[in-house]
Amino acid sequence: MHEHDVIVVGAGGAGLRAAIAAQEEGADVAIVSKLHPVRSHTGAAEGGINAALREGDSWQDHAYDTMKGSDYLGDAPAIETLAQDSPEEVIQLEHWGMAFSREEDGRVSQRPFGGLSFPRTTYAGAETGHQLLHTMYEQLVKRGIEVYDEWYVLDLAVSDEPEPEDRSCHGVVGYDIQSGTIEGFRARDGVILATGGLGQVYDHTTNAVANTGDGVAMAYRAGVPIEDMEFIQFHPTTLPSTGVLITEGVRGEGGILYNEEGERFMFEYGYANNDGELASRDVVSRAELTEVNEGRGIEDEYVHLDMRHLGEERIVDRLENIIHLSEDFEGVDPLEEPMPVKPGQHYAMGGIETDENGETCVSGLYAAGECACASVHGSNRLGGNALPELIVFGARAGHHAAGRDMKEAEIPTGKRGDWEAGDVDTPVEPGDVPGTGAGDAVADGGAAASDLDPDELVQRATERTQVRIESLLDNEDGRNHAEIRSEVQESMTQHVNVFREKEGLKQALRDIREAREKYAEVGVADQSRTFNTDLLHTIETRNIIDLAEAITLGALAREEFRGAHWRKEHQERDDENWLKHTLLSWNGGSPELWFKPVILEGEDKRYEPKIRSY
Amino acid sequence: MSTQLPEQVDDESSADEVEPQPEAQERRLQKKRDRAAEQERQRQAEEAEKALDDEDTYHLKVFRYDPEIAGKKEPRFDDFHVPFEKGMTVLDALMYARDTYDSSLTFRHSCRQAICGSDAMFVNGSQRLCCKTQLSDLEEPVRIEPLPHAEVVKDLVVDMEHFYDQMEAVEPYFQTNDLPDGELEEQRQSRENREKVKMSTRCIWCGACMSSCNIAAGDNQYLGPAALNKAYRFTMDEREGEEMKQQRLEILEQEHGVWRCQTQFSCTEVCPKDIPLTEHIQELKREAVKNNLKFW
Amino acid sequence: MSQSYNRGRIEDFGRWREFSAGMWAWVFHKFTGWVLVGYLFTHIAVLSTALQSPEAYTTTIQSLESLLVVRILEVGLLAVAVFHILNGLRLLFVDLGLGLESQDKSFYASLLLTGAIVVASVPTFLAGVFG
Amino acid sequence: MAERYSSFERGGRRWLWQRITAAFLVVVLAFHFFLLHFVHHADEVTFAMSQGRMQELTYFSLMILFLLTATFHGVNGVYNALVNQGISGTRKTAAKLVLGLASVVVIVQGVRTALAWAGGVPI
Ligand SMILES: Cc1cc2nc3c(=O)[nH]c(=O)nc-3n(C[C@H](O)[C@H](O)[C@H](O)COP(=O)(O)OP(=O)(O)OC[C@H]3O[C@@H](n4cnc5c(N)ncnc54)[C@H](O)[C@@H]3O)c2cc1C
Ligand code: HEM
Ligand code: SF4
Ligand code: F3S
Ligand code: FES
Repeated sequence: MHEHDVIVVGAGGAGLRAAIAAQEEGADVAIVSKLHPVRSHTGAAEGGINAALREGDSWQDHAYDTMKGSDYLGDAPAIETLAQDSPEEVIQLEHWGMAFSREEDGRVSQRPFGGLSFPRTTYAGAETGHQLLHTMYEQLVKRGIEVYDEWYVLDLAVSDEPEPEDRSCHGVVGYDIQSGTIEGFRARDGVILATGGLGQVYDHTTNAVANTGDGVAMAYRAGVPIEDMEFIQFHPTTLPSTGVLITEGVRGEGGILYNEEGERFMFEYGYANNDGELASRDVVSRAELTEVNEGRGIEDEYVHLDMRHLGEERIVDRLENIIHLSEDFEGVDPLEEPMPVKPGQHYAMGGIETDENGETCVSGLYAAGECACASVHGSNRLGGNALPELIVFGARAGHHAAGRDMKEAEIPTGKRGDWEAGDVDTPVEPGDVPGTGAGDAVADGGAAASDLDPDELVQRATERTQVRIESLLDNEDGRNHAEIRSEVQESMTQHVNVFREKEGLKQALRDIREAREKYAEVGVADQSRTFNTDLLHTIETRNIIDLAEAITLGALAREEFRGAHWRKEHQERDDENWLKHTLLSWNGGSPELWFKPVILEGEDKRYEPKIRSY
Repeated sequence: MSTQLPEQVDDESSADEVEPQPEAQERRLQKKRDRAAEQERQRQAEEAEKALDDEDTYHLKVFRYDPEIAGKKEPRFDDFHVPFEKGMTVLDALMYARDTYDSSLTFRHSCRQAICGSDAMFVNGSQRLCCKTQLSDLEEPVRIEPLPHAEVVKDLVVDMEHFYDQMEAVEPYFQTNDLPDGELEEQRQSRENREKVKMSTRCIWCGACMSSCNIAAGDNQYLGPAALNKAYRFTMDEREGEEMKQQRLEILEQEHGVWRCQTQFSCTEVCPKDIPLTEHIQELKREAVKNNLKFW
Repeated sequence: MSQSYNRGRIEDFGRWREFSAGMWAWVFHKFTGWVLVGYLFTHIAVLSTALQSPEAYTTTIQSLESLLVVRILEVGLLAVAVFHILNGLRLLFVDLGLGLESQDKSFYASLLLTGAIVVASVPTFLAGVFG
Repeated sequence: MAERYSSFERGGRRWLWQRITAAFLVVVLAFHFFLLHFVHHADEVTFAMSQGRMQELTYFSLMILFLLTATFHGVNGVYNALVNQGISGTRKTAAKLVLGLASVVVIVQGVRTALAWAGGVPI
């Protein structure tokens, strides 16, 4: 068993920042990550990091914009923390050498971004995330922080008191991908989950193949509530064959969307008569899908984004990297042909419920980054707000876990503040399939009896995981997970996409149920202990199923149209009934739905919900 | 290992055992036979389909090796026929082959957009990122091997430890003695200087360059193009100051530093991020010489 | 890194075909360099017959020069030297950071030029040996 | 980790000299070839002719310099190649010694020959 003060799971922007922060506090910290740190998907972020750095800008403005962008579903304490801490964190990055783009006077550049009242998006060319990730990894090397890379975290070692609020987390169980050994990691002071996004729940996403939402699923099954899962952001212009993102800049420069008939549908079918292609992400995404659904899509799949009329000179000057992206990943030369594009999953606003210090309701368990939901983004994330979230809340979680004295959090976690029970009418029973013999492969929640001492608890969790792995490997001729995974992904893309209607959501739940049943027969054909990706993907598929279900349950429950969540039957934002967060707790194998109110009370003002219009 | 289960059956031949088998095992075997039959049918169907439109499939020859699995201990090449779709990359084809034909086919990949650097492989004789390589640009059969000059872990996965060691040997982190005093005050950097280091900051640690370099292949201690480029990124950053530059050049000037480079250019040719590696290394050599001249 | 993994005979054979211009240039430069040092040593050895007596020197040289093999070897030496010089120049430019984008073209140019010069000087080199 | 490479050596000087000698050799070697193969035909070479040239101070010193640079360049090149090949420790020291010795022999022999031609340092 490995032992450290703080264990950070995941080495993207959030994980790296958390580890550095914990070390700043003097803790012995280690990172456990299924990918080598520089392979994390934070590297893919292009746009930039929002921070109020300049004269004329203020954290209050940043907070206001964020709250408005969230469609009033963000919690003010979290949003204000983000806005207050991000300038310092961004300057910190600069002092660590990050290669930001520069102004004439040598200061870091900032640019305007959608939904922001001030150009406060600090950037490094079209590769901000890459620079951020590498700069932070460099600091890790400098500090000599230990990294267990290519170690997959399978489970959390959480005690099993009846109420999640009474539980505590003492470590994790890791699997060394290279050698196949399973070992416990005991964390004396805390475990920080920073496992990133869950885009693989959908079959078309800008996220990496490794973004399977492991952290969210593990925490969920350990009893930690997950929040606002129904809010998924879709990006309207991604390449159909890979999901690679084509920046909004193309439309910003004057790129035009055409359907199969060559019609400029944004205008001709009245999706956005004023803004056309420049309408907001969700509007454009829905327009594109409507075209495809009504038979005017190309190959019944995508639409065309044409920028040829801008002229080669202008394209090369301003959008050069788009030419490469389109050629490399789609085999299309955008100077010769229009680019095929379609909407793709991009970001999960929801995640593990935390307070503004990154702590969950289970003591000693923290979460930060895309896997967490302190509720900064509410129902819709503004561009450039995820990267500051990583460093701000990564740092806070790290400091807190390592014992820094911090202000008491204002956001209650678990069922500690106001909460109300929820109910949703599902066509099939969600949650575990009882009696399918899936046994340990689908074990839930609290790892071991609460009277165990922490070491034994981690040991127990490790043994249990070992049994689960062995049983997967034993079932050599079981079903291949890939088929199950793609069925779930397809169903999600069909029914829980930018368009959501009751019947479709129900169908998705049925499909997920079917997938669960099939998953009970899953097995791993590859019998090797060396780098067994078959095994890992099989485990990930389980996480995908759980999260797909959570997203769908949330989407079915929330009967309004807010932010990224569109419901056919409910076309209005309903502040009367729905200014509240959706939470799901995994209770003995079945999801329990409940709600908690949104906190709109800020430090020195209350944010009054206004109509979102841009 | 769950011991309650009947002894695992290794292959079909044990089905002829004379001893009566427990019912569960018999069922299991039956299931297995059915599966095998189904797989065979599927394979035949696929074969038939393939014959129909041969143009629309791509023929991959993929290196296979697994130190633990009987049939794979001896390295071999497996053939896969993958239906082609417009825009398909080598990585897409590998994923298709894995998900459809053989789930034990092993390779690293994650971002699918040339930013995580996990899937550098040896494709048709040169180091490439699979996710950034269009199948249609390649001649058939497409031969896919793990990166040369690196220990193979399994199939297309190589051990990157050595590469990481070299990257980390050049003090790959920003160091400076003069940070500005003011709160929220950044260090100034001229645009020219940022332009100068820009390309060098694009490295995604894929290891393609290192694998392509003959010198690195022959000399384990040679820092290699990627690490030298990493060093370049800091040495040339004006924010670090003269003193640091001195310290950095001392690292680079070691015997297995810049002088090992024989300007073979293959690193530059394979780099998926188009980093002018040779140029950077050469510039460092000149810097080092200039630096030495000062002491004469 | 150096333990180039043995992937069996399947792939060992024919790897050289995957060499790129810069690698060939390196191989040739190495080879020609070695030949040139070798020549330098023998050259001095031959020349030092002059230490014995002027006659010994003249006869050694002239008898050597009358041999066809020696003439052919000389042509070879010329080729080697010219390539080493031209590619050496190319390398000097590379060291100065000039023209790195066309390093492959300059290698091919060195090859072609070497060929041309050698062919052009064959008559001069072989002159007299048949007569 | 950087400390792992303890064989600290400033390779820079040898690298630079390899280039400087190369630049010099381009000119001299071309001249040498041209003079002895094209202007004068190799088979016409006699002791007397060499003697005539060698008695010229400029030519004499040029040839001595040629010898020195070529030897340094060649031997250093070979040494580099060996080191690049990965020899180290005693084998490296041995190579250093052998090559050094060889250079001395060639230079001494070369200089003696030149002197024999010139009949003493031509002043
Ligand atoms: C294409 C794209 C562009 C974007 N552009 C922007 C932008 O311009 N501005 C912005 O603010 N945001 C942007 N975002 C969003 C932002 O980049 C992400 O939300 C953010 O990078 C997530 O960081 P993270 O640290 O939470 O997770 P990641 O960087 O995804 O890291 C997750 C880590 O967890 C590890 N991990 C996962 N599961 C396990 C497990 N089971 N065991 C062990 N380790 C595990 C992984 O190895 C990895 O190291 C973009 C996102 C995408 C996809
Ligand atoms: C005439 C012009 C010459 C030029 C421009 C020239 C140029 C060069 C250069 C630049 C190198 C260094 C290559 C590197 O380290 O990357 C080199 C290497 C070498 N040169 Fe020359 N050279 C010339 C003549 C000679 C002569 C006359 C000899 C023989 C005595 C010679 C023998 C060598 C050897 C042995 C090497 C090392 C090859 C290796 O790496 O194995 N060169 N030359
Ligand atoms: S320099 Fe280029 S080839 Fe080398 S590791 Fe970096 S990105 Fe890959
Ligand atoms: S291939 Fe190797 S020799 Fe130098 S130019 Fe690149 S490092
Ligand atoms: S999959 Fe990330 S670089 Fe290819």
